[in-house]
Order: sequence, then C-alpha cells, then structure tokens
Amino acid sequence: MALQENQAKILILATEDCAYPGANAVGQAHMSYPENTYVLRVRAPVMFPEHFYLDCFKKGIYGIIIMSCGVECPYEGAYQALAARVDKVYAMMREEGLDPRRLRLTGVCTVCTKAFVKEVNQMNQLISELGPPGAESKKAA
Amino acid sequence: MADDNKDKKATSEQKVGVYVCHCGGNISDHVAVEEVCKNAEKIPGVVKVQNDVFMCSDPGQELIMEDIKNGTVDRVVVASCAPDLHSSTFRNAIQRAGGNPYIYEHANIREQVSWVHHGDQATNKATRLVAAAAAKARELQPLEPFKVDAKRHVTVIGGGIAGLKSALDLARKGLDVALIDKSPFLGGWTAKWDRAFPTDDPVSELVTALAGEVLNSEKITVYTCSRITAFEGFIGNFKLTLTQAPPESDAYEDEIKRLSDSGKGFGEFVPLAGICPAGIPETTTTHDIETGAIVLATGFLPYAPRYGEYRYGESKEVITLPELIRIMAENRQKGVGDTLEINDRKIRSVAMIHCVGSRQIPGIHEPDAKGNLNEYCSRTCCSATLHAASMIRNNHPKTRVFDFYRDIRTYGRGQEELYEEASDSKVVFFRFEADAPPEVTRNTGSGDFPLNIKVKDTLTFDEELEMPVDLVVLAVGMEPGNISDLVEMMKLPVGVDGFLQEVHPKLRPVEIAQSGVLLAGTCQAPFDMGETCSAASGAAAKASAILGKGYVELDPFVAEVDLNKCLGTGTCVNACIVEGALSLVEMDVDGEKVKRAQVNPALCTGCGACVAVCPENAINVKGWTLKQYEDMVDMIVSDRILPSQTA
Amino acid sequence: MYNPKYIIDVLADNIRKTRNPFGAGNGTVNKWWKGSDLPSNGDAMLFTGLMYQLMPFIKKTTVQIERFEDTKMADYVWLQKYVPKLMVKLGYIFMADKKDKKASNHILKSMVKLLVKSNVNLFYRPKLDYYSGILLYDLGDNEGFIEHAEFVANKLKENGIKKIITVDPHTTYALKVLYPKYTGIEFDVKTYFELIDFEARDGNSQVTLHDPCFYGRYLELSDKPRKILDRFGIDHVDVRNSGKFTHCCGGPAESISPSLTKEILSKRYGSLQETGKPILAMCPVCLGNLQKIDADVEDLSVFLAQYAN
Amino acid sequence: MSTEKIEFDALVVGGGIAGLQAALDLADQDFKVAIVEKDASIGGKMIRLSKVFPTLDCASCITTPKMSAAAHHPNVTSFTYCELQTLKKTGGEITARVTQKPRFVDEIKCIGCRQCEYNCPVYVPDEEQGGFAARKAIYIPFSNAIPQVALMDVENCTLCGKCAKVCPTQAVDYFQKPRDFTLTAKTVVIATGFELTPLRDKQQYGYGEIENVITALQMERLLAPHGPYNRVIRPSDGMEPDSIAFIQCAGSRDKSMGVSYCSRVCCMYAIKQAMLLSGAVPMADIAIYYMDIRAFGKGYEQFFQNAKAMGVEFIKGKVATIDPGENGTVKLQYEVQGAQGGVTTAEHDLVVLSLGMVAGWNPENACSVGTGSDAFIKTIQPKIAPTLTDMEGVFVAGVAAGPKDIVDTIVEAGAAAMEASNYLTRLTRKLAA
Amino acid sequence: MTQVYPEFADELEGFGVNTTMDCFNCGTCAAICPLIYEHFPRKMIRYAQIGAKDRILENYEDLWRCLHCGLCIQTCPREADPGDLILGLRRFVVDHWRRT
Repeated sequence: MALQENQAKILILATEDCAYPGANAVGQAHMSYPENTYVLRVRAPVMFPEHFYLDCFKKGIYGIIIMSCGVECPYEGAYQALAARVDKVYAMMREEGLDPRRLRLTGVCTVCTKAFVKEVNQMNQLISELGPPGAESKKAA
Repeated sequence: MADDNKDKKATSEQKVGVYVCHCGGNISDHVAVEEVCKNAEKIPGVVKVQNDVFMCSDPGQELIMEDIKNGTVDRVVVASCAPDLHSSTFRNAIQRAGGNPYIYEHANIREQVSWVHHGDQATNKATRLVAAAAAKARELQPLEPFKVDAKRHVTVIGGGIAGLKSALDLARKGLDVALIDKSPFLGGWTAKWDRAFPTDDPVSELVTALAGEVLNSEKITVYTCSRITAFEGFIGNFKLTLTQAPPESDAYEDEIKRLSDSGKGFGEFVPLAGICPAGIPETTTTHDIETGAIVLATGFLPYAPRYGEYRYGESKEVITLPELIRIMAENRQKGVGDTLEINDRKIRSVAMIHCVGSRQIPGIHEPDAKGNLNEYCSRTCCSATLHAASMIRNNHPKTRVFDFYRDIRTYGRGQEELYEEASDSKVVFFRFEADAPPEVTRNTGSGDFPLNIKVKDTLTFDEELEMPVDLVVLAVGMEPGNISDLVEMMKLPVGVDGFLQEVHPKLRPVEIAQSGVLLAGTCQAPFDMGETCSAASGAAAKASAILGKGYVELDPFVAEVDLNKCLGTGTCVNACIVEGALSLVEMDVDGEKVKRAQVNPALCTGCGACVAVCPENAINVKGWTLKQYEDMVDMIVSDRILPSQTA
Repeated sequence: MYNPKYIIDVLADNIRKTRNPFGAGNGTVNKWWKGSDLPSNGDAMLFTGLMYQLMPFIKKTTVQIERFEDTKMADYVWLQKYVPKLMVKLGYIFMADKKDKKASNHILKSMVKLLVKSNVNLFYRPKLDYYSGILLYDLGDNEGFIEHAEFVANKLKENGIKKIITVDPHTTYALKVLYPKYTGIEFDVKTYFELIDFEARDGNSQVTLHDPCFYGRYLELSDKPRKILDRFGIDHVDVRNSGKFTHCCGGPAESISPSLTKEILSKRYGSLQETGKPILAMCPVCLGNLQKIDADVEDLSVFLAQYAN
Repeated sequence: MSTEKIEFDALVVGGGIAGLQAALDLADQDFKVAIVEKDASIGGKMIRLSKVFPTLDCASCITTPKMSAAAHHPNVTSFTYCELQTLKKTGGEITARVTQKPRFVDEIKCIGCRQCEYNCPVYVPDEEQGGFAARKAIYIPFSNAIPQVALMDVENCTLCGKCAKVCPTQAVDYFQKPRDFTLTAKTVVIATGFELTPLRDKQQYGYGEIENVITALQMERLLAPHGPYNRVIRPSDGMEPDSIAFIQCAGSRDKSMGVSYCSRVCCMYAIKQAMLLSGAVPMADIAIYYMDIRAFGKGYEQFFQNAKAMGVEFIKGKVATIDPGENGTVKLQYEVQGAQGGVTTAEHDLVVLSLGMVAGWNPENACSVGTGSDAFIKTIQPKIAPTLTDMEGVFVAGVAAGPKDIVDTIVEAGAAAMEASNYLTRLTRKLAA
Repeated sequence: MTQVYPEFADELEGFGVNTTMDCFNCGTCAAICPLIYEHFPRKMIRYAQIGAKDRILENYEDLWRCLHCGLCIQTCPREADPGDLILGLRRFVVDHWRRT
C-alpha cells in the first residue's frame, strides 16, 4: 500500500542514459505505481556526497533509490566509486539509527519497466513497515 | 578558461516562467492543469505561469518566446512530456527569441505523472515536480558549448592496409595526415600475402591501389622506419615526437633483400615485401608533430607455433600457412608443375591443420611463456586455408590435400563458396575435437613419406584414420602486434585478448576511452582485408567528424572550480576518473602562491565524481550543481506550495 | 535380405534372354489390349513399359519369397540362385491371380479412355512395348541396363517412333531421362495425365494423392494431376509429405527385402490414412503395395476415367 | 513535407541501424541527409531484438539513442512509411522517386497520444511482438517508435469512427491517399537490410506451421524485457518449456532452399538466446543443433565457450525433419555423428528455427545497382573499399551487402559514410573547378 | 586404423559419380532416409570420401537397401546427390564382383 502522497516520499536518482528513460518507458506502457515517487534526472549519481543522502532523510524523504546504469555506466570507473560511497552511507545511516534499506542502489535500463515498478513497490513496502526516517531507532529503543 | 560566472547575480532575482502543457488531454485528463498553474504562482522566483493545449506547437512556443523577448522571464520551465522528446524544441525556441538555451528546465508530468497516476495525487505530484524544476531553473546559468581549436591533422600509426586506407580517406577529406610505419615498407602483412580470399585479387594490386594514391597525395607525409617516442596533449591538440632511424641490423632483412633483388625502385610493389617509399634512413632524426587525432593501425602478428607444436621446428616438413603462401607465390614465378614442390621436394600430400594458436582452451592447450592463451577465434584462417587448399589442388592436381578442422568458419560473403570449391577440388576434410587434435609423427611405415598423421575423425564415426604426408601446414591465427611502448606511453586500453579495446563494440566501435584516439583494423581484433578497410574508413569518418570544423565543440556540462572556496586539498583530483581532467596548479591568490584545482574542460566528462568529495563544495558540474539538487529536494518535501495533508 | 548379387544376375540374365525381367515372353504378359480397337498408327505411341502388366506376377512372387527372408533358408544358395528364376517362370503362368490381371488391364484401358476423351491421337503396337530396364539401373547393373536400353531405344527409333505416352513413373523416368543420357536417343515423352484435357464437374469427391517418388521428385510432375482434380472440382487433401517431399511406399526394395518394404509401407500408409479420404496412386508399385496393406486405394486413371463417359 | 523537389546532399535508403549510423556520420560532417524508411518507424530489425551479443546489452538501449539522435539532428530528415520507387542519376545529381504510403493519420497533426489506439475496438495479432500479442487496428507501431505517429491498418479497420472521434487533433484521415514525391541528392547509401529466409522450400520443417516451432525473431520478442508475455512460454498452451532446441542453418548453407551462403549471425544469436533463456527459464534444458559453430568475432568464441560451460548442449548435426509430437512437443530427427551414434529422434517443448537472412530489397526495377548471385547488393572492391557499388556515387552499408552482425554493420555504415562524404567532397571540387 | 585413400573419388567418376567430395557430412540424408538405419547413407558417402573401399565392399548389402526414393537428393543442403552416389557405389560393387 502506498502511503499518502505528502507523507512518505521516495526519491529516485535516475541516470539520464538508462534509468530515466526506463522510468519514461513505464509511462509509455501506461503501467501504474504509487505517486509518492519523485524521479530526479542525474548525469551520474557519483556526484552526491554522503551528506546529501543523510540530509534527504533529515528533510523527510522516507526512502531513496539510486537507479544507475550499473556496470554499463558510460563514465568508466564512476560506478565503482558510487558503490563504495553508498557503502559508506550505509555505515553512516546505521550510526544515525536509520535502516540502511531505506537507501538502495540498483541498475535499471531503458526498457526495464518491470524492474522499475518492482523497485518502487518494494521500497513502498519497506517504508510502510519502517515508518518515517528515524522511527526505526525509536522502535528499537 | 575564464570564469564567466564571477559576478553572477543572487539567485533570488531570477525570473522564472512556468509553462504547463495539456498535451491535448493526455496530461489534462488526469492532472488539473489549472490547479497546477495556480499553485505554481506560489513557487519562489516564479513570475509568470501560462498553459496551452500543446506547448510544443508553434502557438505554444510563441508564448515562451514572447516572454523572453520582452524580458518578462529569464528562466524557463516547461511542464509536459519526457524531456528527451521536446527539450530541444524548447531550447531552440528560447534561442530563436534571443535567450541562452541553457536557461531551460523540464518538468516531466506526462510519462511520470499523468500516464502513471490518477486523481488529486497526480495533480499534487505534478505541482511538486514543477516546483522542483523551478527551483533548479533559478540556479541555471547561461552556458556556451566549450570550443577548443583543433589541428586539422591526423596521425595514422601503421602503414598496412588499415593505415593506408585511413590516411587516404582523411586526405581525400582535406585533412593533413602523417602516416607512420616502423618498417621501411608500406603494405603491412597484406603485402606479404599472395592473393586475397575470396576474390582472388593479387595483393600487389590492392596494396598498389592504396599506397600509390597515398604516395601521390600532397596531404599525406609518410614516415617509414619511424616510431612514436613521445606523446602528450588531448583531442584536437596532441603533440607527438617521432624518431626515424635505420632499422636494427637483422630487422626487415628479408624484405630489404627482396627489394634489392627485384630491381624495383622506390614506390614500386615488391612481392612479399611491400612498397618502399623512400629507402632506408642512414641517420636518426626526430620530428615533432602537432596533430588533432590519432588513428592506431598497428596491426597484428601471426601466431608463432611453439617448438614441437605439431612437430613445428622439429621437422622441416612442418610449416605455417604464411610460409606456404610465400612458397607458392615464389613457385608461381618459376612456373608450376603437376605436383607442388618445395626445395625440389615433390609434395604428394599436404595436411592443413586449423586453429593453431586460436580457440585455445584452458586445460587443453598450453599457455605461452607469459601464461596467456589465445581463446579467441582468429576469424580469417579458415578461409585463408581453404583458399590455399583449392589453389594447391587447382595448380597441382597431383598434390592431395587433407584438411583438419574443428568448425569451418567461412562466414563472410563468398566464403562458403570457398569451402565448396575446396570440396569440389577434392580436398578431404577431417573434423577433430579440441581435446583430440591430429597427431603428427615421423613416418616409420611403408613409402617414403616423411610424416604420418593420425586423427580420431568425428565425421567417420570417431574412427582413427591415418595418412602419410609430405608436408604439414599449420593455419596459424593472429596475435596482437607488439606495441607495448605505445600502450604504455598513450595509456591505451587493452582487452583480455591482448588486442586494443574499443569503448563499446556497437555504440563507439572505433573509439577508445581516450577522446581523439581511434582504432583501425587488426590492432582491435582479427579482421580480414575488407573488414579492416571498413574499420579504417570508420575511424577516418570519426576523425574527420571531430576535426572537420577546425575546432572541437565540447559539452558545456563540465566541472567548474569556485576559486573563492577552493583550498587546494586535491581531494577532487584523486577522485577524478579521467586522468588529466583535474589537476592542482600553482597560482597567485592575494600575493600568495597557492595550489588550486583546475579543470581541463577538454578532458572532463562531467560525471561529478569530484563534486561529491570536495569538503568545501568548491567544485560543481555546470548545469547540474549539488545545490540545484538540494533545492529540488527541498521543493519536493516543502509544505509551502501544497498544504500538508493529514493522513 | 537377399543377396543383390544373385538377383542382379538373374534379372540381367532374364532380360538379356527374353527382354523381360521375369524371363517370360512379352507376349505372354502383355494381353490387355486384346479386344480393344487401338490404332497402330497415329501421332503418339502408348508405351506401357509392361510395369502394370507385371504387377500381378510380382505380387504373387513376393508372397513366396517373403516366407524365406531372414530365415536360414535365405542363405541357401539354391534359393538365391535358382528359385527366383524358377518361381517366376512358373509364377507368371500359375500364380498370377486372374482378378489381379483383370485389374491391371482395367487400369490401362482407363488410361486409353482418358486419352481418347482428350482427343489424343494415340496408337499402340504391342510388339514395340518393352520393359524399360529400369530395375537393372536401380540395382546398379549399368552395363545390363545400357545394353537393354539400347536395344529398346533402337527398336523404337527404327520404327520411326518420336512421341511416346507413358503410363508409370519408372518407365517415364527411364525414357525421358536415362535413355537420352545412356543411349543418346531422345523421344518426346509425356505421361498420360499430362495429356488429359476435357471438362468435368464433381463438387463432392475428396481424395488423397500419394505421389510416387519419381513423379514427385525426379520428374517434378506432382502438380499435373492436382490441376486436373482442381479442374474437375475434386478436392484433394494432401498429406504433409507430398509432391517434392513425398514419402516412398517401400516398393523398390521388394525384390531385395520384402520386410523392409513392409516397414516403410506401413509408415507411409499411416500418414496417408490420417486424411480419411480414398487414396489415389499413380504407379503400379505404389498401387500394388497399398493394396497389399488393404488400403482404400485405386489408380488415378481408374478414378478419373469415371468422368470420361 | 511538400510534393516539391526536396534537395539533400545524401539519401540513405533504410532507417535500420546501418542507415541510422551512416546518416548520423554524414550529418555530423554537416551534410544534409534524408532517410527513406519503408516501415512506419525507423529502427529497423535491431529495435525489435532483446539483448545483443557479445556484450548482452539491451538492443533498445543502443538503438533508441541513435534513433532519437537522427530524429533530432538538424541535418537529418526522416521519411517513414515511404517506399523508394526509382533512383535516377543525371550528371552529379541523383533523383529519387518516393511513394509515401497512407497512414490514414495526419503525420503533422498526430501528437502520439494514443487515444485512437486505446479506443479502437479491433484487436489484431501484433507482428511487432512476433504475432504473440494483440494490437489495435489503429496504433503506434511500438512503444519507442520514431516518429510517435499512429497508423491505421485499413485491412482490419471496421470504420467505426471511434478513433476519429477521440483524436484531440483531428489527425485521423480515412481518405488519405498514397503520395508521390521526389528527393534529390548527390550521393546515396543503400542500407536496406534483410528479411528472414522464407521456409517455403523447407517442407520438412513443416513450413514453420507447427505451433511450438518459432523463429528466432519470435524468440527475441519472448526474451525482450517489453515482450508479449513478459516471460518465456510456448505458444500452444502457455506452458513454460522444460526443453528448448535451436536449429541452426535453418535458412542458410542450404542449397535445397536456394540459400547457399552462411548468414553469419545465427550461431551467435542462438548462443545468446540460449544464455538469456538459461536466465529466464533456469530449469530448462537447452540444445543447439549445429553444423559448424561460427563464433568468429571479437569475444565471440569466448561467448560460445561460456555457453558450453553454462550447460548449453551443442549437438553436431543438421536436423532433417521437424514433426509435431504428443501434447504440443516437437520431434526432431537428426543423425548423431559419433561412434555410438545414428539416426535419433529428440523431443523438445519448444523449438527455435535459426533462420538466416535474405536480401531486403531488390534494386532491379529501381536503379542500375547490381546484385550478386546471393541477391545482395554487389560490391566492386570488397577488399579495399567494401561499400562501393557498381553505380558511381551509390554506396552500400550493412546487411544490404551481405549478412553481417550489428558490430560489423555499424563499422561498415561508418565506412560507407566516409566514402560518401569523400565522394561529395570530390564532386564539389569538380564543380568548383 | 583405416588408411585414407583419396584417389577413390577419382575412381568413382568412372561410375558416373562426381559429387563424392561435395558432401559436408551434415547428416541430413541419414536422418531423412526412410530406412532410418544408423548412419546410412552418409556412412557410405564418408567411406567413399576417405577411400575406404574395403569398408564399402564389406558392407555392400546396405547399398541395396536404398529405395532410390530421392528424398536425400531433394533435401541435401549441398546438392551432393547422396542417392546417386549410392547408385554409383552399387555400380562400383557390381563391377568389382564381375571383375573378381
């Protein structure tokens, strides 16, 4: 179940070469998915520093999916750097009491419509279990 | 590069215009466009909101152009379909109205809203996406594509048919070309062949056709006996040093002898050697070349069988296919008899063995001294072998030919016919599995044949067959040429097979990661002559597209350093994924010599790897700054535009 | 399986001596024309090649030899060397069923009826109607075949025969393809159904054609009978393996291995049966074989002749 | 588009991957290029594929950017749904007579919103999906088609009028007629590609009419991420196949079909499909029946060996007959070659015919460009200038000059563009002199 | 161990066979043959290609199983006329008998 549009927002960072056209392909196929998703077009998600993700959660974003081109990344070496950074962000999230599953790194290509919808649904499922960012640490405590 | 954004205005002063499209119901059936417009008026920085049934139509575009022309807006957001469909339409419209095309941002409310969501939530999401786009738009700066002057000159390394073809194409296009070969000859391995399959063209004609025009072209300077000894620069502006020197004493001995024996002059084709354009230098000289692009046409080396591989080296009766070709070419000049002869020895039967040094399998084949296996198929040897086999049968009907193969790979046009022709001329085929290759032994049985071949033939129900032969010919494959000096100097990418590695076999098949350096022919992979020339022309096409205008126009979306913030930590330089795109340079700041980051926009790909690591946020990719993303997120979560809804 | 060596020897011997594979005189076998008033001169000569006439004899003979195949008896030299010769010599006199002989004659008469109805100016000379020798060719005795072919071709040539109408695929192939190749003598050869040319209407019948290998593949004549059926309004339901891809009835192996013939025949009959329609054959070998397995089959000529009234 | 003469520097016949690449390479050198494409969308055969060997990247991801680059390039004009009638050369100018087939939808008015398609009541098997899924009688050919313009399939249209009623731009035009127009150019690149070998002379394979025998292009659709079923099932009953067989040389190296040449791509695409299948139906057994495996290109042999290592079974032998078996299975008859071999019948749930390529266009009545005995465009200097045809100023790229894989096609398209560009340069110099 | 005798193909030309070497051993003929008998007729063709005369003479009976139905000739991808080759081999064997 999707949460209310304004309540629980999912941010999707989609690469302009692969995942962003993939998200459009979902539209072209007139498939449907919850509307709490906001797709931001990026050249390469490697540009975001660790604090960007943490800030997003602080601002009230419930979940972030980085949809990259994976190993087919047009910027050679960028994907590896991104993957390493995401690992660091996970560690920082744990420290801050955030469930690291709120951030997901995945590959979506220009025709991966099913993969896109699946990712969105899974994240929705997760955040409806976890509640707002930070809620999990309260629960644990 | 001059920093043209130094006195940029405070962002709050930008005037954003928002234009919302109905898309003839495609959007407006699910998104309340009027409501989106009403909400958009509340977005900070937005000074004007309009809507139209079709924003992409001429009347729609007019709305934007009017507002730009009379100064009402200076940043534009269109909310409509996916950006790849029409952002160029709107950028062009802005440009026609006298604006800079990069002040434009797109909100995708069709593919990502009206086609996937319905009802109030669709309208709300559309509003937020418009707000986010407007926030990004406020931070947009006018940009100009980055231009670097480019030398209308290309350096082609390698004087085989790939190099000749590339050089010729480029010269015909009007570019200046330096053609470099390390040997005294042009024509490469093609010149050392006899006839091309499947057309049966004499290679002398092919090489002469290309080299003749090359040598006559005013646009092409040929440097033989030359090597690149220094390399620097980037696309459009490479600097090379080449050293021309007499060849080492034992190098090209055979070819040079053929040249002097033939009585042919410079510029004439010498069989099995090539065309020597200008003799052999006596002294060593160096030349500096400024060049806009480099075409690598460094070719291949035939596989040299190990000592003892099918008795190669142990028995003089075991030779390679290129050696056989050479013998047959020489024989032809003497006239041919019923039986093939080698050194007056009559060859009554020949065994030809395929896949020698190709399609090697770990665990079955022995790796070379460096531990490498040639796991690839060399692509040309099947056809070359069959062509030679038919030639033997046709010219020497009393010489029998046995052919041992794993798979016959006559894939190309006219090549299956070669296979048929070989069958027709009564070549006998045998098929072996990789783990049970034919066995070559000294013949101890009857007859005066020196060798004996034994094979478990899968075509004959795995029976062991045996035949005595006078000659064994190994169809050797191709190996990468020895260009380790260039690889190291130019940081060329090498694939697992040892050949040079293209960026992507389909998207950019003749390019390598380094801009301005192109691949032509067998330095990339085994090819036949036609395919080599195709690749060579493809590389020439790319080079002339790059240099045709005299300048190289580069994407403006490159990294930019804010010198007010940069502290010269060098973190960004370490994070940069393209060597040379970012560096620390010494500069004068307030009378102090300090190190600061500097971007080479010709090399920067705009990936943003540097952005993430700068502790001062002093570096950003133009048009895609971190602040813009942060502002967009703020708008997405903001309650200012849409009142928070309680669940 | 019988040793081909002896069979070839017997056949070659018979043919050399009597011009007939069974060692009988042609006149004894070829009696169908008696009583019909076929002209002995005209435009094109009917040349039956005696295949249809020999079928009743073959049928009986094979029943006998089948009993011995793959038994110890088969190995007895006397059986291989002498019995076939003996048996067939006796066979044509004693063993051929009267009913079968009548059926064969009826087929040939039907063909004549069709040709007459089509206004073909044909004639017949029983003395010039020889066995073609095709079996020798098929069995690999080229020398024997060529000797016989030259004999027959020269006879025809000497008698000024130019146009020939054939009635079965094997003879057609021999005269049309093999004679020119091996004797250098050419005739204008047409098989009878190529000459059928009259109108008829039947909106109801449905048949399944079994193409003989020689018509389907070697001579590529399969579309000819189908066109006639179309013209007559008769629906032909073809099995998948028809025309160029027709499947052998097994007949040609008869003289070597009747059991092999049986195996192949039952396979072919299985697929023909699937259509559930009456089968039409165009070759005496196919016809005889299919009859042996009790198929609902008749000769194309007999079927078509009912429209020639 | 007007009916007047339209002038270009270069005309590219065919908007598949070869044509697009050649057009883009010429346009990037500032020549004005026209693409004439017979289908309703550019993209050719490649846009219909799933993933492509040897890199296994998705075909759309490579084709779509080239399609949109061509569509948005200021120097490229695409004429889709247009048939080239004749090419005539007078002096340095080549005149092309082209017929635009009626879409019954106004190209300029249509905004690609698909309202017509959604409201059309007629369902027709969708050839773009291998006939497995349905489309409407008025439709956009496929999701990423360029242009995004609908066309009407008049043969199936019931003239109910719903599409015209819902169209927001009044683009539906039931009375549209074929329209002839003329283009002029100085050079032409022929990139007319291929069709699959017809099975007409292969009765032993059931004319391709056995339900669970499909063509390799149909398998591409089953494997494509946006395919008809979104998974691999066999057509007869929707069952997930437990065993799948590929029959190589089903339309190549077979004189009995009139195709004596090797089609060059079938070995590799079969191996690729086998690999994709082992991901899509992990439990299925996959067998490839072959004569010679022709994995000759860069990385191809390694690809083949990987497939072997993954458990794809390679059986040396040409399948002779294909027959329907019980419960939808397919029976193959072939000779096993080894010592313990002999004629064998194998049963599979789904069989893929690796059909070859035949020439996509016959220039005979259109221009003086010659063809080889294989019916592909003849090239006069195959060794040193492989894109030259026997008509001066006319070049050829890709499969139009003989079967070729995508990698070789793209490289050759670049070469054709280079030759055409140099021809144009020479021509201008000649005119200037 | 079988010795290869490539001259046999020339010898067979005397028996009207000139397609001995045209076969590329795909196996279509064997699989399409109504006899469905191990490797027939390819086995004989292969023996002819490598000149294994003895094998042909030893297995002569197989040659006479052929129905001369022509299905292999029709479907041979290389137009190698397998059926005609079998006929030719019959002639070779008959000739051999008559000479010995």
